[in-house]
Amino acid sequence: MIRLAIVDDHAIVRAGFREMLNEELGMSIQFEAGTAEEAQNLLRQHNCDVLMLDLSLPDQNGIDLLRAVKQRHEETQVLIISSFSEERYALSMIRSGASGYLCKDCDRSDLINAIHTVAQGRRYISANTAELL
Amino acid sequence: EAKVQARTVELSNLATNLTTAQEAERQHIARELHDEMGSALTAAKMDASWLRRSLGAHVDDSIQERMLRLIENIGSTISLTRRLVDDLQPPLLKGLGLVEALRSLGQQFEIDMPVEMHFSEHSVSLSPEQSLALFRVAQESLTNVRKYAKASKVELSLIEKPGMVVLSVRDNGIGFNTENIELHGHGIAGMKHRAQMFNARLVLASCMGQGTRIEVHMPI
Amino acid sequence: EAKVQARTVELSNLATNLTTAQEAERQHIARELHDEMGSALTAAKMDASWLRRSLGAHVDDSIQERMLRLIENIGSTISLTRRLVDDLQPPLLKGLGLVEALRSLGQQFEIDMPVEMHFSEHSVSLSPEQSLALFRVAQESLTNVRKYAKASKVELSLIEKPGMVVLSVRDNGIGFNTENIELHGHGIAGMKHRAQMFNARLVLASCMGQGTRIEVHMPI
Ligand SMILES: Nc1ncnc2c1ncn2[C@@H]1O[C@H](COP(=O)(O)OP(=O)(O)OP(=O)(O)O)[C@@H](O)[C@H]1O
Ligand SMILES: Nc1ncnc2c1ncn2[C@@H]1O[C@H](COP(=O)(O)OP(=O)(O)OP(=O)(O)O)[C@@H](O)[C@H]1O
Ligand SMILES: [K+]
Ligand SMILES: [Mg+2]
Ligand SMILES: [Mg+2]
Ligand SMILES: [Mg+2]
Repeated sequence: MIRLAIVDDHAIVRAGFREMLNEELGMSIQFEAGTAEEAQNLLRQHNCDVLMLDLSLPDQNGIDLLRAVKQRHEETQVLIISSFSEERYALSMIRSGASGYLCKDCDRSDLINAIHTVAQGRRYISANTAELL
Repeated sequence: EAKVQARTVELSNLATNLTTAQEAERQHIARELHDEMGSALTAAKMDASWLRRSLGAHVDDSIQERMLRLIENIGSTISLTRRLVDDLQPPLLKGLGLVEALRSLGQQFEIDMPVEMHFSEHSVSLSPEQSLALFRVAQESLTNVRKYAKASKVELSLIEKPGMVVLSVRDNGIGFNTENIELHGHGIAGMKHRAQMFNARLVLASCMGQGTRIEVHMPI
Repeated sequence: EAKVQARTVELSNLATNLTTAQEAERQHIARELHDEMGSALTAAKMDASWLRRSLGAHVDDSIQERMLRLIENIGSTISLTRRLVDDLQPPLLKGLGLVEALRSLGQQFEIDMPVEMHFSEHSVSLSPEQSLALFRVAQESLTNVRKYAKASKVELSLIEKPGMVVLSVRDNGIGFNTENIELHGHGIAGMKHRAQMFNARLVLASCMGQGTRIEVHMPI
C-alpha cells in the first residue's frame, strides 16, 4: 500500500486529487494539508511514502517545504504537482530533491503512473526534462 | 542650472517608480492568474475528467465527443494561463533564488544556441529587488543576443566578488556600435536605469565582429 | 551644463518608453485574456451547458451536481477574466471612444460621491494614445479625490476648445499644498509626464479647504 499525502492550498484541487485516487487500489491518502506548516505537523504524526506537493503555498514557498521534507523525512518521496510549466522549473525541483514533477492538469493515468514510479524510488519526469538532466 | 538638475532628479524618480510599479502590477496579475484562475481551471478540468469517467461508454458518441472537446478546451486555457504567468514573473526567483532562476533562463535560451553558465557556489546575498533587477538585465541581454548578435555561443555568469556581485552576459556575435544606443531601443536604457536604482554600475562593451559583453556590478 | 541636459533628455525618453511599454504590455495581456482565454472559456461553458441539457434527468444526482459545479466554475473564471481585462485596459475606450469611457469611469466613482459630468457633444478627435493618456489622468485624479479629498462632490468634464481638448477633474474637498508633490507620491508625477508626452499642459491648482482642480490641455 502506498501511503500518500496531498499538500495544496486549494481545497477544490485537493478534492479532485482525492477523488482520482480514492478509486485506485494500492494507494491510500494519509492526510491533506493546505499550508506548509500544517504539512510539517502532519508529517510528524503520519508516515508517508509519497508527498504530492504544490509549489505555491500561502505561508511558505513549496520549494522550502521540499527541502525541509527531504531533510527530516528522507524516506518520503516528493512529487511536485504544480501549475507552473514543467519545461522551465522541473529541473530545478529535481535538483532540490524532488523525485518527480507533474503538471496539475495531468490525466489521472499520468498521476497514478507517477506515484508508482516515485514510490519505487525512481524519477518521474517528461522525456524533455530527462534529456536536459 | 539648479532647475535642470531638479528636473533630472524628478525624472529619475519617475522612471524608478514606473519600473517598480510595473513589476508590482506584473506580480499582481501573475498571482491572480496563477492562484485564482489556475486553481479554478484545474478544478474544472478535474470535474470534466471525472464526468467523462463516470459516464463511461454508456453514453452517445456525440456526448463523448463533446466531453472530449470540453476537456481539451479547458486544457488549452490552462496552458495559456501558464504561459502568461511565466512571462510575467520568474517564480523561481523567490523560491530558489537568483542562481536557479538564471540557470533556468539560460536553459531556455539553450534551445537556440549553447549557453555556457558559471555561478558562484555559495548563495548570493542580494535583496529580492536586486535579484529581480539582475534577472531582468540577464533576460533583456539574452533576448538581444538572440535577436541581433548572430552569436555561436553566449556566456552567462553570476560571480561574487569582494563587496559586490557581478552579473555578466557575453556573446561572440557581430557586436554593435554602443554610441547613441538611446536612439535605437529601450532595452539598454532600461537596464541602465535598473542598475542605477541600486547604485550598480552597468558596463557595456561591444566590438564590431567580436561580440558584446554586458556586466552589472551590484554592490552588496 | 550640456551633460545634465543630455541626461534629462535620456531620462525623459526612458520615462516615456516605460509608460508606453507598460501600456503595451497591459494591452497584450488584455488581448490574450480577452481573445484566447475568453473565447475558449465561452466555448467550454457552452459545451458544458449542452452536455447538461443532453444528459437531461436520466443521469445520477451525483453527475448532475458535478455538471452544475463545473458550469459554475467555468462561469467564475469567465468573470475573473473579464475583471482582469477591465483593469488592464479601459473598456469602451477603443469601442465607444473617450467620452463613453469617461462616463463609465465617472459612474464607477458615483458609488462614493456624486460625480457631475460634462462632455462635448460632438465626438472628440484625439488619437488612441491621447485618449488613453487623458483616461489615465482622469482615473488617477478621481482615485486621488476618493483617497484624499474628503469632497462632497466632484466634476469631470471633457470639452473641445479651439485647437485643443480640455479634460478637467475638480473637487470641493480639503485641498493640498501643491509644492513638493514629487516628494509624496507618483500619481501626479506620472500625469505630468503623460501630458508632456503629447505636448499637453497639465494645470494643477489646489487651495487648502477649497478643493483641487486638475486640467490637461491637449493640443489637437
Ligand atoms: N548582443 C548584441 N549583439 C548585437 N547587437 C546588439 C546586441 N544587443 C543590442 N544590440 C544592438 O543595440 C540596439 C539596442 O538594443 P536595445 O535592447 O536597447 O533595444 P532593442 O532591442 O532594439 O529594442 P527593445 O529592447 O526596446 O525591444 C539593438 O537594436 C541592436 O542593434
Ligand atoms: N484631490 C486631492 N485632494 C487632496 N489631496 C490630494 C488630492 N490629490 C492629491 N492629493 C495629495 O497629493 C499627494 C500626491 O498625490 P499622488 O497621486 O502624486 O500620489 P499618491 O496618491 O500619494 O500615491 P500614488 O498615486 O503613487 O499611489 C497625495 O498624497 C495627497 O496628499
Ligand atoms: K484508494
Ligand atoms: Mg497553490
Ligand atoms: Mg532589446
Ligand atoms: Mg495618487
